[in-house]
This record gives sequence, structure tokens and C-alpha cells, in this order.
Amino acid sequence: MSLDMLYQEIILDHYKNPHHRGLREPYDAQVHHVNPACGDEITLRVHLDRDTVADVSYDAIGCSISQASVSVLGDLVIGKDLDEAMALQEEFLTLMQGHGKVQPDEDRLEDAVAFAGVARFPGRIKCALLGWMAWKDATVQAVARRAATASAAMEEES
Amino acid sequence: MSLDMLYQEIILDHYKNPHHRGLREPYDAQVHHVNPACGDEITLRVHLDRDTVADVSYDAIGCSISQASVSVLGDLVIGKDLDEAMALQEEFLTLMQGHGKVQPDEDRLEDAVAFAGVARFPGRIKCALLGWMAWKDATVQAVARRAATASAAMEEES
Amino acid sequence: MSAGSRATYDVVRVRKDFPILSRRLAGGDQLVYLDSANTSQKPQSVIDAVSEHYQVHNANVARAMHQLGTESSQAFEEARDKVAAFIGAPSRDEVVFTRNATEALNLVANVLGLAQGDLGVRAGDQVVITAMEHHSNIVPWQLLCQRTGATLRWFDFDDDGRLDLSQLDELVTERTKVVSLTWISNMLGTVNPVSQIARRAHEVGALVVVDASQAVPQMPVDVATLGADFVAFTGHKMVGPTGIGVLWGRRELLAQLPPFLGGGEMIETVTLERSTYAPPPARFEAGTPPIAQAVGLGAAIDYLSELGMAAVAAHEREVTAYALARMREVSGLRVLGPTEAVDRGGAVSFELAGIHPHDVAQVLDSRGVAVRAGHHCAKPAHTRLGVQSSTRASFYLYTQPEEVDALIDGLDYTKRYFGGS
Amino acid sequence: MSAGSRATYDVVRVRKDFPILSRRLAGGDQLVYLDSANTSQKPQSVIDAVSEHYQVHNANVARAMHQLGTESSQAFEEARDKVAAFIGAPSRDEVVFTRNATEALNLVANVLGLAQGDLGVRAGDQVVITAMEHHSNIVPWQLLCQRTGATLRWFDFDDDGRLDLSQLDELVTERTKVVSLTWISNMLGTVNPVSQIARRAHEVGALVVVDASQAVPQMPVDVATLGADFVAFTGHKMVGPTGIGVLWGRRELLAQLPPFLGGGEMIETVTLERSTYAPPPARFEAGTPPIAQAVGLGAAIDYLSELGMAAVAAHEREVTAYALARMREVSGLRVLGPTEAVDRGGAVSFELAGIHPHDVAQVLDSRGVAVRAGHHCAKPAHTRLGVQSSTRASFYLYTQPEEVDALIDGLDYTKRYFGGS
Ligand SMILES: Cc1ncc(COP(=O)(O)O)c(C=O)c1O
Ligand SMILES: Cc1ncc(COP(=O)(O)O)c(C=O)c1O
Repeated sequence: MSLDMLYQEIILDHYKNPHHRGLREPYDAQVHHVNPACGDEITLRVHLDRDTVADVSYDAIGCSISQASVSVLGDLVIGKDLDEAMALQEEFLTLMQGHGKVQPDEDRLEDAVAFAGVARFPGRIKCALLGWMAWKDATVQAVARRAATASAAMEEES
Repeated sequence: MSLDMLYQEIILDHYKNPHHRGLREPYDAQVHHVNPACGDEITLRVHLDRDTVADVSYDAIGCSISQASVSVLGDLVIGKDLDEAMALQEEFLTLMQGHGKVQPDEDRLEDAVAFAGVARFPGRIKCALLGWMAWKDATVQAVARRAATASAAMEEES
Repeated sequence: MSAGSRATYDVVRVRKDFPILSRRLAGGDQLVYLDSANTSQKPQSVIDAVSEHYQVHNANVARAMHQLGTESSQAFEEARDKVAAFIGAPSRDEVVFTRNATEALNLVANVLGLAQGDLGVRAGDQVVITAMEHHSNIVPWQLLCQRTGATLRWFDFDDDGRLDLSQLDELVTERTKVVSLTWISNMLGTVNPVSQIARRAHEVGALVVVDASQAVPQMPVDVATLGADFVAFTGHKMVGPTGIGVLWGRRELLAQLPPFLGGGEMIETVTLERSTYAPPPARFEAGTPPIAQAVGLGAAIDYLSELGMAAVAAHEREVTAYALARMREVSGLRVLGPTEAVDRGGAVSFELAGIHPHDVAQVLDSRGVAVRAGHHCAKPAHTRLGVQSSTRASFYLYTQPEEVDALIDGLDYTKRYFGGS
Repeated sequence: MSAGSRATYDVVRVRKDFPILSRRLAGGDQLVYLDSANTSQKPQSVIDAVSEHYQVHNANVARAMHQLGTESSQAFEEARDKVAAFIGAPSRDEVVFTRNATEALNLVANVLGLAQGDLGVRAGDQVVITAMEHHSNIVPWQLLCQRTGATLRWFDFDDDGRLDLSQLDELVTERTKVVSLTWISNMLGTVNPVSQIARRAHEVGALVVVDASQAVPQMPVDVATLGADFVAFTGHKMVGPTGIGVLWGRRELLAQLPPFLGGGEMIETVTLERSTYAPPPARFEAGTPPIAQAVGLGAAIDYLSELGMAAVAAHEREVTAYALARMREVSGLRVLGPTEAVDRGGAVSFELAGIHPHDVAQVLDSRGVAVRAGHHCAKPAHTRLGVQSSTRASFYLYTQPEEVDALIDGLDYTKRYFGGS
């Protein structure tokens, strides 16, 4: 398998000039994920504004694939509706686990389609997913926290 | 390898009519040994009279080889000088561990030479040795106990 | 056995897959291998799978990112998928590779002893086993009880080798934390009513551990409906390699349990001060796993699946029934365990009046017939039946009726050999 | 390397013994396997020994009395003899077979935690390791300390990867119960002065555990003079099978230690109330052991012995020296660990400025060069050096200088690949 199938131009661009990098305020949840196989790490924050993903910020150490992947993630989900963003995460996961046989939808996944080739390199799939799994975890926590706050507020009112 | 090489006539005779069987008084040490591979068990007592093996008695459950072997042991060591008996035990051990290549001395080992063939059946060597190892253990304990008693007596005197 | 499955199960053809079965022994005897409950023989496809792995794909797993590493990791994880599918595990992450069934059982006993909170076994708790367990399902619980101050109790069984279920409600109570029992006894051959016992255990909030070392090789298994929380078995008894066993555990339980051994692969992150641990199954697989052995176990499962476990079970039942029938013809022979092939596996232990099992096995061996003599790692079961040891013949998917005949002939000869002089 | 041994060590001939080395990878690349510290490749003789065991001799050990059982037991115990002779063990009973080095280390840590009397590790005691340990020699001691209330301490190392022995008297004190350290670091390549540290440890009455996972494969080992009380290593790194490891321990210590896992083989007698245990090594080998894997390990030892461990060590030194020299030519490359082939094993970890190790390994892999990227199960050692991960090339008895050249060419290409766009 050729290297260029893995290291698409888009990926190298994101790697060299990552978007949304650096931890920002405000945020509703922060998580820390690790790829135990190699030690790559990410700290990621999610900020929700009602049902919209208002911001995703992160601090990460890792390879080109994991860095580019979280950069692309930010581009894709920031500003999106929560359900829509979750659906995109699902789609990206399906693409990564598809053994290179899933045809990605460029209209929906945009730059993330560049990762289609990664699915053929099993050793790198975890790299590509590191940021996406962290984002999902943080978002689920943020939603849960909001629900808890809301119900606490309701109880106070009642 | 033929069965008859293992089950010598002498062995079958001792098996059917074991000598020295049954636990007797007096005794200086009693041990209980087990062959963990098959669960065969022996309880064996040794009685010393100064430097002579005055009696060996036992209660055992086991196969023809282990039963015959302890019967032969009794014949051989009872009445013998302690050092001589220990030397015979050594010789029997050497015979058993000799992979069938050790030539036994019939003048010394008497009926125990019938076990020469057992050395070629590695699965049965432990059977043949069960009683002999128990006897050695008991004898060592009996000697140690006598030494302890003697030194206690001397201390009392002094 | 239905005519349909009989037509498709061709033991003569099956035997051709096992190179050792055509071996000649000392004196030119044909091997009659009746010791499969001890360990099974291996088909060429399993032997080849292991060799090929070393010759073509060998690399360490998980941590290697190169082509060989990828191939090796895939082969290893594919084996996990195969095991999961074979036993009906709801998730592949519920399959933990161990060295053997013994380690799997010790693993459960240890982590339950170490667990914080509700799952932990502590002083005053009770652990229930049965009197027919293999030592590997006794000693780990004795050690657990010694270490925690819990108490060990057990089901008795009757003279036919059937568990005394009248004790069920009295033995398995609110104080019971764990019930661990064998599905099929390796000594008596009894198939135990696991689901019934599991139901009671779950009523009182106890966990159920099943030793399936003799069951998984012999019959279709579906852990999802069995009622157990943990199931242990071993590769070498199911036409797979030595050096590998399996612990299946419910995902939500495994997720709550602390690690057993520490080291590479089972960690999330390590500092010298403290470490965090990977989710199951990795949490319980410290160090380089038995990689080639997992690949071999995968090939064993392929082999068994192709034969079909229903057909394997039917064949086992048929051979066992034939053996029990023929054994009834041997005077002085007493079967220890169920004497009918009903709820019964393919291991038959017996006594031959006046002849020690060692001597029986030895005479049989001189005729090429390989059986086991001793306590078969089930000393308490022997004690219960008042015998010190026994001879055991055990059958498997390659056993033919002619081999049972050779056993019976050998037993007759044994009686003559020891009786005649 | 002397001219004499050079003349007898023919790496081209050695390579012919390893079928995988002639394998072609995707795209037709020749395999350049530089990941032997992770796992070694296997010669045909080892692969054949395992296959032949299954094809001709397969049976369970110890408990089988038939011909196959006898053959299998002899092959298994002969492997123990070979291991004992290979490492200079005073007695074969000091050799315990485990699954891998990780289990061997966990075994020691566990039984020391369980031991009564003087040997036991208890609250207030101290365990000393080093900052360069493999996770498998860190986590077991962390778990032991958590379970007992003992305290874990460690030696630091300097920027060249050498242990800071100025801490020796202050770290290893009367409170120290165990000192456990690696002989050769799998990450830094450092060879540690085991005897010197062992001397101090024994002065204060501490036990010494040596992780020899990287040492036994690479150089002549004599445990009788090493100064250690326990030594752990693993089969798959010494041209042997996966699924087997070794714990060597001094006989008088093993004899005093309680069992680790419970089950078949490790018992003397079992009742439901209590059990007694066999003497070592059986006491520590519960359940059916890795039989075929022990046979394979025996064949691996035969293979290594025929080459001669002095020759293997000399070859390793020579290749490592060549690699270190060539790496100095690569701008932006920083070796982590000793930069000279003095007191140094054949694993070289390095950083390549600005390029993540995953990406380095990936580009190398696209050219057939297999190296490892990550923390190599030595995260604390990386933390100490302020790096998050590294790339590691590791050499073994089949490595040729041309393969080092392929690595260097690959590194140049990697820099162009990531720097050029
Ligand atoms: C220094 C060292 N210790 C321990 C281990 C663990 O060996 P295993 O994974 O075979 O248990 C390794 C290899 O991974 C090692 O290099
Ligand atoms: C019922 C039963 N449980 C446990 C075991 C232990 O299996 P292993 O020795 O492979 O751990 C065996 C086989 O010896 C068995 O028959």
C-alpha cells in the first residue's frame, strides 16, 4: 500500500497547520484520552450553546494522523447542531472501521474523507479516532451535566 | 517393552503376599508420603535400636509396584546397620534413576534387583520409590530425634 | 443420533485429520487413544496454523505498527472473534485469553478477592462449589477463602454421581457470594444442571462461575443463555494448542473488576507513582499473550465448527453409550458416575476389582491402549465414593467403536494377567 | 569481536534458518526486521519441534502413564533441564515455567506479598525498582505495594541512560525488602550493573529480582554467579515460542514461598477442607503447563547454544556499534540511551526532530523496514527523558549491516517525505 494513500495532502496540511488548537474558555466538559499503544494524548474541551456545538478546543501530542484528525473534527462539528455532529462522528467511526470498503460522503464529511485511506492501515485507526472518541466522551458528559443542572434548577423552582 | 520386564515374578509375589505390613509399636518416627500424580499413600514407621534398623512397618494403598517395593525394602533393611541400610537406599535410588542402564548388584540388593526393569518405565519410578523415600525421611527424623534427646539428656546431666 | 447427522459424521475420515492417530507404538501396536479428557489430539490444520504463523506472520501484537505486526494482531484478534462466536458471547470484549482453564479460574477468584464494593468477597461471605470439582476449581477458592476469611461450602453428590440439589436452598443463601461448579465432571462424566443452580444463585445475588473445560469441547455452548457470569475453558482439550485458555465474563462485570496481573498491554498509562488500566479484555491480559496459541485455537474452532458441535456431541454420546454397554459385560468392573449415557459426557472412570488402576493402565498401555489412572485431579470426588483412585477412559470426536472393543479386550487380558499367576 | 569468532559466525547462513526473513512484503519489499526486542523471529528447528510434538508425542504431562504421556513428560522435563543448563541454574527444580516474563514477575511479587515470616512484604517495607523498567516490572510492584501498604521507590538514571548509583546507599536500606531491576533496558539498551546493586541489597537483607527478558536472549547468563535471587525471562524473545516464560529462583527461597495459583499439578493432596502443596517447581505451575511451548523453548536453547551465546553477544555488539555510528550521520536524530556500544544491548531508541515516531515507523514500513514506535512499555523512562514516545530499532543474531543501511536510507527518505511538502 502506498504511503500517499495514507498521507493525503489534506492530512499533511492539517498536521502542519492545525485548526482550533489550544484550550479555551468557556467549556462544559473536559476529557483526557490516551492511546495506550503509543502514549499519544489529548485533552479536549467541548462547549455547548443550547443544542449547538459552540466550541471544541484541545491540547494534544501525537502523530500526523491524530493531529490532523482532531483539526478536521473541529472544522466539521463547530457550529453544528448536536444531533448532526453526533451523526457525523458515527459516520467517521464507520468509515474508520470499514476496512477501506466504506465509501465516504464528501458532502457530509468534507476534509474528513481524506482519512478514508487510514482505514486500510489498522495500526493507525486508533490514531485517527483518538480525538473523535474524546470529543464524543466530552460531549456526552456536557449533555449529562446540562441535564443534571436543569433538573436541579427545576427542583429548586418547585 | 514387554510387560514381564516390569512385572517380574518376584514383584507379583511380594504384591500378593506383602511382608512387614501393618503399623507396629515401638517406633521412633512415623511419616506419611503421597504420590501426587496418582494419590498413592503410605504411612511408614521406623524403629532404631542403637545403630541398627530394628523395625520398619507400614500401611499403604497403591499399585503392585509401590506395594511390592516397600515389602522388599523391609526385607532388605530390617536388622541392617543404619549406614549400610542408607547405602542400600542410595543404590536402589541410583538403579531407579538409571534409565535402565545401571547394572544392579544382586548380592547386595537381593529381591530389589527385580525392580531393574521399572527404571525403563518412567511413569512407574515414583511408584517404586514411594516407600523408599518415606523410609529415608522417617529414618532421618528418627536419627535427629535421638540426637536431640541425647543432647537434652547431656544438658540435664551437666 | 439422527440418521441425518450420522450420515454426515464420518469418524474414519475425521481420524485422517489427526496425524498422531496413525502412529505405531513400541512393539508395533496401533495407538488407541482413550485419554482425551486429559488432553485432546490435534488435527493437522491446527498444527499448520501455528507453524504458518511463525513462518510468515510472526510479530508482537498491539504495539507493533509494521506489516507483520498488523498481520499478527489481526490474526490474534480474529481468534478472539472466533472464540466469541463459538460460545455465543454477546461481545468479543468479553473473551479474555489466559494460559489455561486453571489460570482463568484463578483470575476470577483473585479479582473477586481484590474487588472493592459489592463484587468483592470478604470475611463472612460464602463460596459454594461441588464435591466433584477438578482441583483447579477447588484450590483457587480455598486460597481465596484463606486470604479473605470467607467460608467454602460444597454440594455433595449421590452414588450415581448426580449433584444433591435438595441442598440447593440451604447451601446457596444470602451469604453466598460465588457459586462455582463444573458443567461436565472430568471424572464422573456427569453433566450438571447449571441453569437451575445459576437461577438460585442469582436470586440471592451470588455470581456464577462455570468450569466448562469438559463442556466446550464436547457440545454446543451458548454463554448468553447459560445463566453463568463467568465461564472458563482450555484450548488443549478442544483440539487446540497447549498454553492457551479462555475466561469469558459478562462485560459489565469485567468492566468493574480490578486487574489481576500487571504489566505490558493491560495498562492505559503508567507513571512510577501510579498506573491506570485498559478496559477489558486487555486489562486482564498482562504481557505478551500466547499469540501463536490463539491463532491455533482459532483454527481448532474452525475445525470443530466445520464438523458441527451438534454432530460432535451426538458422536460422543453414541460412543459413550457403547462403552457403558460393553463395560457392563466386564465382571468386577464398577463405573464411577452415571451408568447411562444420559446427561453424561465422554469420560468414564471405573474400578476393576482387586487390581490397582496403575496396573490396569500399565497392562492396557502394553497393548497400545492409552487411559488415565489416578485421581484425575478430582481427589475429593474419589474420597466421596470411597475409592483411592480409578482408571478413566475418555472419548472424543475421533474415537471409534473398535477402540472401545480394544479397551474391553485389554481389560479382560488385565484380569487374566493379574489373576492368573 | 575477535577474528576467530567472526570467522565462525556467518550471519548469512544463520538467516537461512529463519523462514520469515525471506518473506516479501506488500509491494514486493524485502523484510528488514528491526523489531527483535519486541519479539524475535523463529528458526525452522523451533517451528518443527513444536509441530513434531503435536504430530507424534502429544499427551498431557505428569499425570499420564501411557507411552505418549511418558514421551510428552520426558520432552517437557528435558526442556526444563535445557533451561537450567543454559542459565547455569544449580538445580533443575529452580526453573519454573510461566506464560511469559510478565507472569514470572507477577508471580514473585504475589508470593512475596503472601509469604508469612521474614520473606513477606508488609506495610512499611520498601520495594526499589528503577525509572527505566518495562511496565511489566513496574505495575506488579505497584500492585504489591497497594495490596500490602509497602512503599515503592526507584533509581533515577542520567541523560545517557545510566543508573544513578550515587543513590545506592540511600535508596537501598534496612527498610528495603525487594530490589527489582532490569538487566538490559528494552528502551535505552543500557546494561545495568546487577551484581553491584545485588551486593548492596544483600547487605541490607533485601531480595534481588532481575528482569532478564532482554539479557538472556543476547548474552551468556550464569544465574549462579549473578547475585540475583530471582530471574525472569520470556521465550518469544529468544527465538522460542510465544506462551512460555521462565522464573528462576533460588531453591531455598522457592521452597519457603506459598503457592501463587491453585489447581492441578501444584498440589500434594486435596480435600475439600484443605490442600497441601507440591515442592517447587510444581508448586508454582498450576494446571496443564505450556507443554509444546516448553518443547519449542528447548529447541530454541539448542539453537542458541549451537551458535554460542558468546558469538551471539559479539554479533549483537558489532551490529549495534555499526548502527550507532551510522545514526550519528543522520541530522536531527537523537539517540535515547548510551550512544556508544559499551555495556549496551541491541535496542536503540531515538527521536527524529519534528517527526512523530508513528510517522517515522510508517514511512519505514512502506519500505519494508519494521521498527517499533511508541513508548515500548517504558513510559516512565520516556517521561524521565522528556519525550512522549520514540522510534526503536532493535537487532538480533540474524541482523546484517545491510539492514542497518536500509534503516538509515529510510530515515533520510522519511525526512524528505515530511520535510519536502
Ligand atoms: C525488559 C522487558 N521486561 C519484560 C518484558 C515482558 O515480556 P513478556 O511480554 O513476554 O512478558 C519485556 C518485553 O516485552 C521486556 O523487554
Ligand atoms: C473439569 C476440568 N476443569 C479444569 C481443568 C484444568 O484445565 P487446565 O489444566 O488446562 O488448566 C480440567 C482439565 O485438566 C478439567 O477437566
